[in-house]
Amino acid sequence: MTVMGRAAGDNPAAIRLHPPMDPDPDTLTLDIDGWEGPLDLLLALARSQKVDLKQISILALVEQYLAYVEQARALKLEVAADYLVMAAWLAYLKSALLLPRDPEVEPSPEELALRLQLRLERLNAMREAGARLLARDRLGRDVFARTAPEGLRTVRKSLWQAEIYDLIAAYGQINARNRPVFHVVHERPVMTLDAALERVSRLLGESLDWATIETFLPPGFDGAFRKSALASSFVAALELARLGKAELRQQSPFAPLYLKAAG
Amino acid sequence: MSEEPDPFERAVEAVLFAAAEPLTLDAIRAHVGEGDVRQALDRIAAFHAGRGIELVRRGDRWHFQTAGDLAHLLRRDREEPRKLSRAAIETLAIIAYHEPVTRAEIEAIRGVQISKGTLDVLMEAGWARPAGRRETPGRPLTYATTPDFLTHFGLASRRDLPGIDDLRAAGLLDPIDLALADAVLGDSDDEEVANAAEDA
Amino acid sequence: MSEEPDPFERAVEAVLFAAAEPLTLDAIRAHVGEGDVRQALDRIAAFHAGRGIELVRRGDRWHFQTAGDLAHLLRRDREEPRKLSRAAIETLAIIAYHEPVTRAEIEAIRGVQISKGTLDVLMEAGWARPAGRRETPGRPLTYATTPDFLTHFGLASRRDLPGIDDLRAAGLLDPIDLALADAVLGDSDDEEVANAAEDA
Repeated sequence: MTVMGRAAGDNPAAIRLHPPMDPDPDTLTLDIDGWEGPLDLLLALARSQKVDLKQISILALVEQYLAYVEQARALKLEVAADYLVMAAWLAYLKSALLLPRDPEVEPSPEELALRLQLRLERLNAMREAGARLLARDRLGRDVFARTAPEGLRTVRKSLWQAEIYDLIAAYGQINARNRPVFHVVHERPVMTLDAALERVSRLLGESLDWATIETFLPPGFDGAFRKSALASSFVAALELARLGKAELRQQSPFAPLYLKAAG
Repeated sequence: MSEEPDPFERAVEAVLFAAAEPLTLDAIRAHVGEGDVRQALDRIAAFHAGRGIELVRRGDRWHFQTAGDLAHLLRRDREEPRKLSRAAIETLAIIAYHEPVTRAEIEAIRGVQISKGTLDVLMEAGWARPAGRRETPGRPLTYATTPDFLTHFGLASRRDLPGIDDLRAAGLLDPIDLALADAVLGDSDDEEVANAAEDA
Repeated sequence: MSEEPDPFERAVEAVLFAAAEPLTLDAIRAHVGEGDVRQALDRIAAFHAGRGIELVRRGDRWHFQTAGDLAHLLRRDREEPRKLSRAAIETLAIIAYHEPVTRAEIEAIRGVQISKGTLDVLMEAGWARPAGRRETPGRPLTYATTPDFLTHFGLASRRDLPGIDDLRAAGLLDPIDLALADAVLGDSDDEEVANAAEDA
């Protein structure tokens, strides 16, 4: 590392901007877009020093970077935040390297500089490795496999499995499924139409006044039987009205239904 | 190999290997340039003769192919254990208990149609076989089990299959479906009637 | 050739030739049956050495391909089969030389975040794959290269990665903290020697 050694001799004014291809300001926009982040820019600047990365002057590199970013801003180019963060950090590093060392401050500026140099070395190593990788004889570009191989085939043959238990259990299930099933329909409490006819016509004869249909139902029943009796009694009432034996009256839909013997 | 391969021969070999289809002499020449392609082909053919790859001529085209007598190696059979489907195991059980039995009879007993694949699977497994035609209208094919069936299921004969009484004693005639149905339907008379109608 | 080719060697050769992709020893064995596949492969490789077709090993898989020095005859077009971005190339190199490596480690080396498509492109190409989680806080996913990566770039194994031995020797594959520690220790070499002498 030559951080301190070279720093004193370097004249900041002599540091020139090194855009990668063309120093023309018009293309600077493209250049800054072309960097893969601040570290990438730093690596390109470092390489422009044309020394092994181990011998690099970090102080010179810092100057180069700051000058580059300054120029970009002078040209009113938009500089992404991470480049500015790096610029601020490098400005701090620069002052720390130039000022008398404060032993209280950890890590030391030399360590920070070394860390930066190590990062650049590592990025550079991977960049070169990638290039060498891509330059190899690549299958499908430089070397070729057969274009139309016969191919290998694996024919899958099923080895069917079943146990004796599966077999007899299945047969048991079929049998159970198909055994005749007997059903006994429970006797339901209903009032037949005949019974209703008999009851309604008998009760009609006992009173001359209008009476709701409910009064014709057998007393003391609830639920299903009462519903059945109501339905049957209603049909019986309609039948009696048709025969001219009864009159029906209702004020409106769902209003109480009144019956009385005909005329 | 001790002798140094001829560069031109190497080039022809590589071009033929990478080609998508058999190549004419002209097509080969278009890749490798000037040289005696015919002679190179003869020498390549001789080099590979009797090995796993051979250079063959088809009309006026040349190509590499796998040696014909080794074609059987390119196909490999692999056995995979598979469980029979419920439909297949039921069908097999009906055949075993009722053989010889027609497809229509199997369906009548199962209460559902069987797909074509079901009987195929049983025959592929080597457990069922066609067993002649029934002399009734339409002369339907009947099915029966095979000796392999007995072997696989460890039966000396079909008479070793448990009878209906055995199945009942083993609880195999009290299927879960109906027991469950009874439990559910106990609550409501109306529902029981509806379900009974569906079951019938 | 005067000598009679070994039948087993022929069989291995035929299977490799017919295969659509590189084959492992096990895959070859599944087709050719019992025999010393490794020895057969060595003999086949020797038989074809220096010719237009070569048998090559890529990881634990083997395949035939055209000889690399004949690329100029065979190259179908000048276009790269897959044009990779600079970010993708660097990321691939980092994965290959450092695997298994987390996304954060890749980003630390490159000094920028990985944009969304970069790893996708490498995985879609079949060169990178997720390789389990690192048992550190957050359990980050790691990435590694695939067998197809070796095949595509013509590497017998990762040890064949260009310059990997030099990079390792130079400590450039070690984390920076380790390199820093080494640099600090370097200053105190004398002390260490002195201590070692005392211990002895």
